[in-house]
Amino acid sequence: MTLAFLAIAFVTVAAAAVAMALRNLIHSALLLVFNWAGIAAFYLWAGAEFVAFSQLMVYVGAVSMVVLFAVLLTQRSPQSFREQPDSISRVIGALLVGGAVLGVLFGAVLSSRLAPSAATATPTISVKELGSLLMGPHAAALLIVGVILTVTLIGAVIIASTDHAESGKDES
Amino acid sequence: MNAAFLATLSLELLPAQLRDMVTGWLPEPWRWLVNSILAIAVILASFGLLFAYLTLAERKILGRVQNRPGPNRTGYFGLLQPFADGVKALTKEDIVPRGADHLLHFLAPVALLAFSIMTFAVLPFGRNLVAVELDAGVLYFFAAGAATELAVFMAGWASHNKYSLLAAMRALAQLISYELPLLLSFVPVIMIAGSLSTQEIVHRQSGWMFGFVPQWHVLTPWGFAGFAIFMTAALAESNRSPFDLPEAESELIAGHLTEYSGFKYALFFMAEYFGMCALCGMAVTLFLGGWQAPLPFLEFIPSYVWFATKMLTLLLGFIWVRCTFPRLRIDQLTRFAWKFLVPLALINLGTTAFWSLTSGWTGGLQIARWLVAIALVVIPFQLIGRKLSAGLGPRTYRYA
Amino acid sequence: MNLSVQYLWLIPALPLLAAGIGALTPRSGKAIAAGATIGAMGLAFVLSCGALVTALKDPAAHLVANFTWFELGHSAVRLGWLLDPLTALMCVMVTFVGLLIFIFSTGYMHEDANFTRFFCFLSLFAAAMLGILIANSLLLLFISWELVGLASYLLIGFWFHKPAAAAAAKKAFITTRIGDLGFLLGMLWLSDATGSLLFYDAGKGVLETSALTALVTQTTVGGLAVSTAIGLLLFCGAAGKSGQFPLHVWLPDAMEGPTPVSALIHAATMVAAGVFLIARVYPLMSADQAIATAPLHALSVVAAIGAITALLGAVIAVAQNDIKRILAFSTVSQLGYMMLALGVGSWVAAIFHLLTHAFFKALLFLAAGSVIHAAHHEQDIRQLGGLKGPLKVTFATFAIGMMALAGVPFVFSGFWSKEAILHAAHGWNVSHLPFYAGLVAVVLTAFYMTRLVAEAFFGQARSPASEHAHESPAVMTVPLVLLAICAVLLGFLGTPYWPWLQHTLDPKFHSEPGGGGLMVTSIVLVALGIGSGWAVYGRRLRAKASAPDPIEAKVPDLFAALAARLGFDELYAATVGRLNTFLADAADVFDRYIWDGAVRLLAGLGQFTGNVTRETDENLVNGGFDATSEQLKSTAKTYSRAQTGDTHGYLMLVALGFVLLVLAVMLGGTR
Amino acid sequence: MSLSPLQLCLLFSSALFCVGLIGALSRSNTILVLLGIELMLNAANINFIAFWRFGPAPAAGTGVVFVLFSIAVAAAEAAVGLALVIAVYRHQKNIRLQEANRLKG
Repeated sequence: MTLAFLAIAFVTVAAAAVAMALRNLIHSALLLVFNWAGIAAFYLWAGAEFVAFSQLMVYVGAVSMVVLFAVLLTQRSPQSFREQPDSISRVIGALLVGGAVLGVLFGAVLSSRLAPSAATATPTISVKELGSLLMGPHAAALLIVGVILTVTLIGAVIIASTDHAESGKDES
Repeated sequence: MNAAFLATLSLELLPAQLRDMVTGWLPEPWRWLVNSILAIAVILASFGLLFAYLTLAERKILGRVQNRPGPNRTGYFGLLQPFADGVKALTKEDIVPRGADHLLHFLAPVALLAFSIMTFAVLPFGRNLVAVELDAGVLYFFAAGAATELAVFMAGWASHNKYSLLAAMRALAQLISYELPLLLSFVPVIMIAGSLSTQEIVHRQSGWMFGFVPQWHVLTPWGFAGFAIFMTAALAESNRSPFDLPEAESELIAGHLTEYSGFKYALFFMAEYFGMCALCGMAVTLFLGGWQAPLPFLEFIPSYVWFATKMLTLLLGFIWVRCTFPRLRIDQLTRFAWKFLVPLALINLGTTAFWSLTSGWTGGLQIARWLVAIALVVIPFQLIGRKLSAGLGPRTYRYA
Repeated sequence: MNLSVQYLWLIPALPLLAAGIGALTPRSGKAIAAGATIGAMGLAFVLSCGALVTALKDPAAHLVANFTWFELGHSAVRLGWLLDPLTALMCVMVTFVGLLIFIFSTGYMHEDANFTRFFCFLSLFAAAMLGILIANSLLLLFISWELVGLASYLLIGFWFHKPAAAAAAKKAFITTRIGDLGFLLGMLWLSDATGSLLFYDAGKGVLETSALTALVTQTTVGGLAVSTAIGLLLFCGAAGKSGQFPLHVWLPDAMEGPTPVSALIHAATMVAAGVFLIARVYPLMSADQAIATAPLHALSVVAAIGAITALLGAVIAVAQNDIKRILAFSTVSQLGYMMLALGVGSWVAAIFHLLTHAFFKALLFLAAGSVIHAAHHEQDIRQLGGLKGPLKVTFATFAIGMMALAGVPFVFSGFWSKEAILHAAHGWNVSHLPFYAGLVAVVLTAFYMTRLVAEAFFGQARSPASEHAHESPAVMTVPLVLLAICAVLLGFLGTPYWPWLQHTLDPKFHSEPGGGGLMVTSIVLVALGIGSGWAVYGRRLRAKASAPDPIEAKVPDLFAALAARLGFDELYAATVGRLNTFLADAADVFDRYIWDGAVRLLAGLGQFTGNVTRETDENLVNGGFDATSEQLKSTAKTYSRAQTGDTHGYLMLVALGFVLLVLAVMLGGTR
Repeated sequence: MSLSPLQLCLLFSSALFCVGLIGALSRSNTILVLLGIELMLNAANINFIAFWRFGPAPAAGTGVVFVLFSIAVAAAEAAVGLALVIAVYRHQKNIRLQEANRLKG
């Protein structure tokens, strides 16, 4: 079990690190998709089957598409996807700060005594139970999330849409 | 092989018994692995064969429709044509453009095929025939299916070709547009069945009304509407005509397939047919009662035969659509999805809610329930359709 | 059928509704507008008959329905409906004549583009007029009165694209407004003096004994009783509306409106409103009769004005050539008669004449309209002639109307009502001058009506228009016939031998027998008038349009003066108009130099102060503020360097802050 | 030193978080910055699942529900963020984050 986890964790973190270091945006995005799939695998390993498939659907199926679309729409020339090299000083600063955060987090995790749970068997939560949880105690939150998604959809469309409707006469 | 085993042998249980026979020879710790490998092998083999002959069938039918014989030189009725094609594809030179992204160019067809095949895992081919019994099977199916468009994008982008890139963009736009009606169209089924497990959904459709009418979802107003939306969206999802915009030969010289040749091209082809089969299988599972027989006295025929029959019928329908409909324009395609299919699917959701709330109605109320449900499906269809097609009269071409 | 007084408001409400419908109908909806208007009027007629039945049950009673309109502190403004035989008879007359005129109009106005607008205005007018009739409050009456004025303005100026019509509408409106100013003052005075404007209010109304006694006992400047003063002010309004001398000038000009308007407003109803008003407030007008020593009786003034108007109208009518203008001056004259009757104390005779006059004058106007319609809008009688042949029905009805107006004895209604007035005037013990004026007017009336008929209908056609004349359609002739029948029969309601009408209106009325000699006198006078008229105009018929009038040939100066209406318009232009201009000029000068100078002075002062303040502000106050804000700005600029706009930097700071926080928690000890 | 599975999961999520943070801090392309933030969100989700899986009350399912909501909100965030990126691109023809500083003091 632990072996599987370590493999998943290693591959995922490595994919993320490489994605963040790559100069080619498309490669970065595709690697991140792979990274998200790895996280889904982690969820599967942890027994959260529904969450894993949701993660796949949302990230691999939807977010990746939007990201790729955004990448394609914001390239000056469609054939060059290579980024300008970033400034070295900022990279060094980022690495320093990131390293500090990593160290602090690792220190915190390792130094705190977490209750050694005896969860030997994987707790499974069936789709049906999840459904009644969502529709029962968390119904309000579900509604709010629905509203947020709707507002987001409309907002995103409005932000990204061109202003031709209002000022079309001036421009054309 | 002893006599007792032979006595228990029946057509229905034959696959499972054969599998047990094979795994019985192996030590216990290996059995699960062999089970899985067996399932994968059987699926690959049978659907590989199906793919081969499906291409042949498509070419034959297309030929017939277009008043020409179709392939008829290799073997009787051209029966060996698929194998000849396979040999040709394998022996052709594999060309990769110089500016291409080699890794992605190679990965694209592989990933596409892999994801297509993955979807077969949760399809219940027969009463006891399902490779992986998942609690969230339907979700898994569509999660895996969503990844296929990503592969198409990879192929289009990696080819380093304008047309291919355009195809990639179109593939993304099309996926984003049609994912929504596709998902919304089967939510009613989940509402009624109360489960995301494919086997459970099929079981929920068992039983007979009046003793002979099957209780399939397609035979209810909401089910029929959902089925129609599902099949339309499935056509788009599998990039089949009339929604084959990413590969549109006449506009994009085959789109993302432009820079592919030889075996990679064959893989793409294979993946398309696999995806088509998977979606048809899902449609059968969700709406057409899965592996159940259509009439009570036909239940003696094995369930997997019924599944295959239904799936093949739907596949033939796809082929039929391909040879009759012209291709859409990209704006027509997205408008059709957003303005027609999505609202209808949402209204269908409401209809299903009504249906599920009124399940206790009997007698005259039962008739009222049917009438209201039909009205809820038909009237919006008519209204939205009218509104969308306003001003789009039949076109006349002067010189055509 | 009865109509309770509570529902009396329905009578004006129906035409008002029809007016609303007419206003909302598009121009093409002629049938809708006409149908609604005529239907509403017909219903109002039926209701009026119901009201009449109710009123006749007890002619002496004044049935009222009062209600509070709004309250101001402790005082409340109250309005109400009043139902008595006067109201009921007037309502029946107005609705019936109105109905016939509406029907006539559908034919007359058929080709007009603004047909629906016309019917909307007509209906509005009818509603306002009926509102006057049913009002039990001087205020409500005044409101309706002004609405009538408005409708009249709209209808006279209906063809506003004709400058003459627009000017006539303006003239009518302004002239009647002068009278209405008196009315308004009288009303305010009355309200101030009695605290109420209701006519009948269970003993507290202004026409009831307690209020009248109070009004008579108080005196004002010159020893006039308050009731006399108020009565005279109210009479100003009545004189304006009824076209009495000296405010009569608008009435002939009002003939610029469409002929049905002339028939409805300027013959039958609106001009009768003044007479009706005086009849309605008759107790108030006649209250000062109780004081024999009073310097002036209100009714005497009414009688004098009436006599002058009757004579004046008749004289001017002799020399007019426009068919409608002759009738207009005849209306002025007849209204003078009515006022005369009111003045000499016989208000029932006035109402009797009002009713008969309404019918035969409406008849005459409509018949004239029919002539005009037939002769392609030719109104000059010199251009007409010979219409007796082609327009048989019109001629017959016009002749009946003419004889009723002239007072041809025994058969025609005009004879009886005029006889009643002359009888009353003869019996007036103050002066006999009005009586003689009436007698002269009788002769003149007969004379000019004979002239009109002879010129218009006899002889030969003198213009292409009258040559091609043809009879009007049935929708126009049928109302004529109905009105003609009424013009004949109505007189028999009030003959001295069976004075039903008089008894109904005034239960205290008792006819004095005798007066046969008077009747003979008036018969002779009528015969004289008709005979002379025929002698002058009938025997030698006019040969061509340009030939001079026989009288003009004999006494050109007099005829010219009469034709110019004795120069009243010019007189007013020279006096009132010039005074007005002078006052306006004076006001202008005053405004421009005195007020403006003061304002400029003030403004200059303000400007100077402002300049001083500005100097202070800019140098003293602003300087300090500027220095402070400069300081602030530079400080802010220094601080704003921290806002680099570099998202990465912010993010980095957040991360560092997080690190510090965790370190602080970890090292800060475990609690 | 033997680590419990929970600690392993937390270390994993911390590593992922820091990778996301370094990416967001160092890259100048706005899309990549957004993706880095997306990674940090995912790391947080991993923590939720980890505490649900190895926590004291796995039956309650709160962690799973929370992750579901979190995924929904993250998807919304991605949609709006990328729409903003496109809008910014339309205005200044590039998407370098350090140049999107019109609101600076």
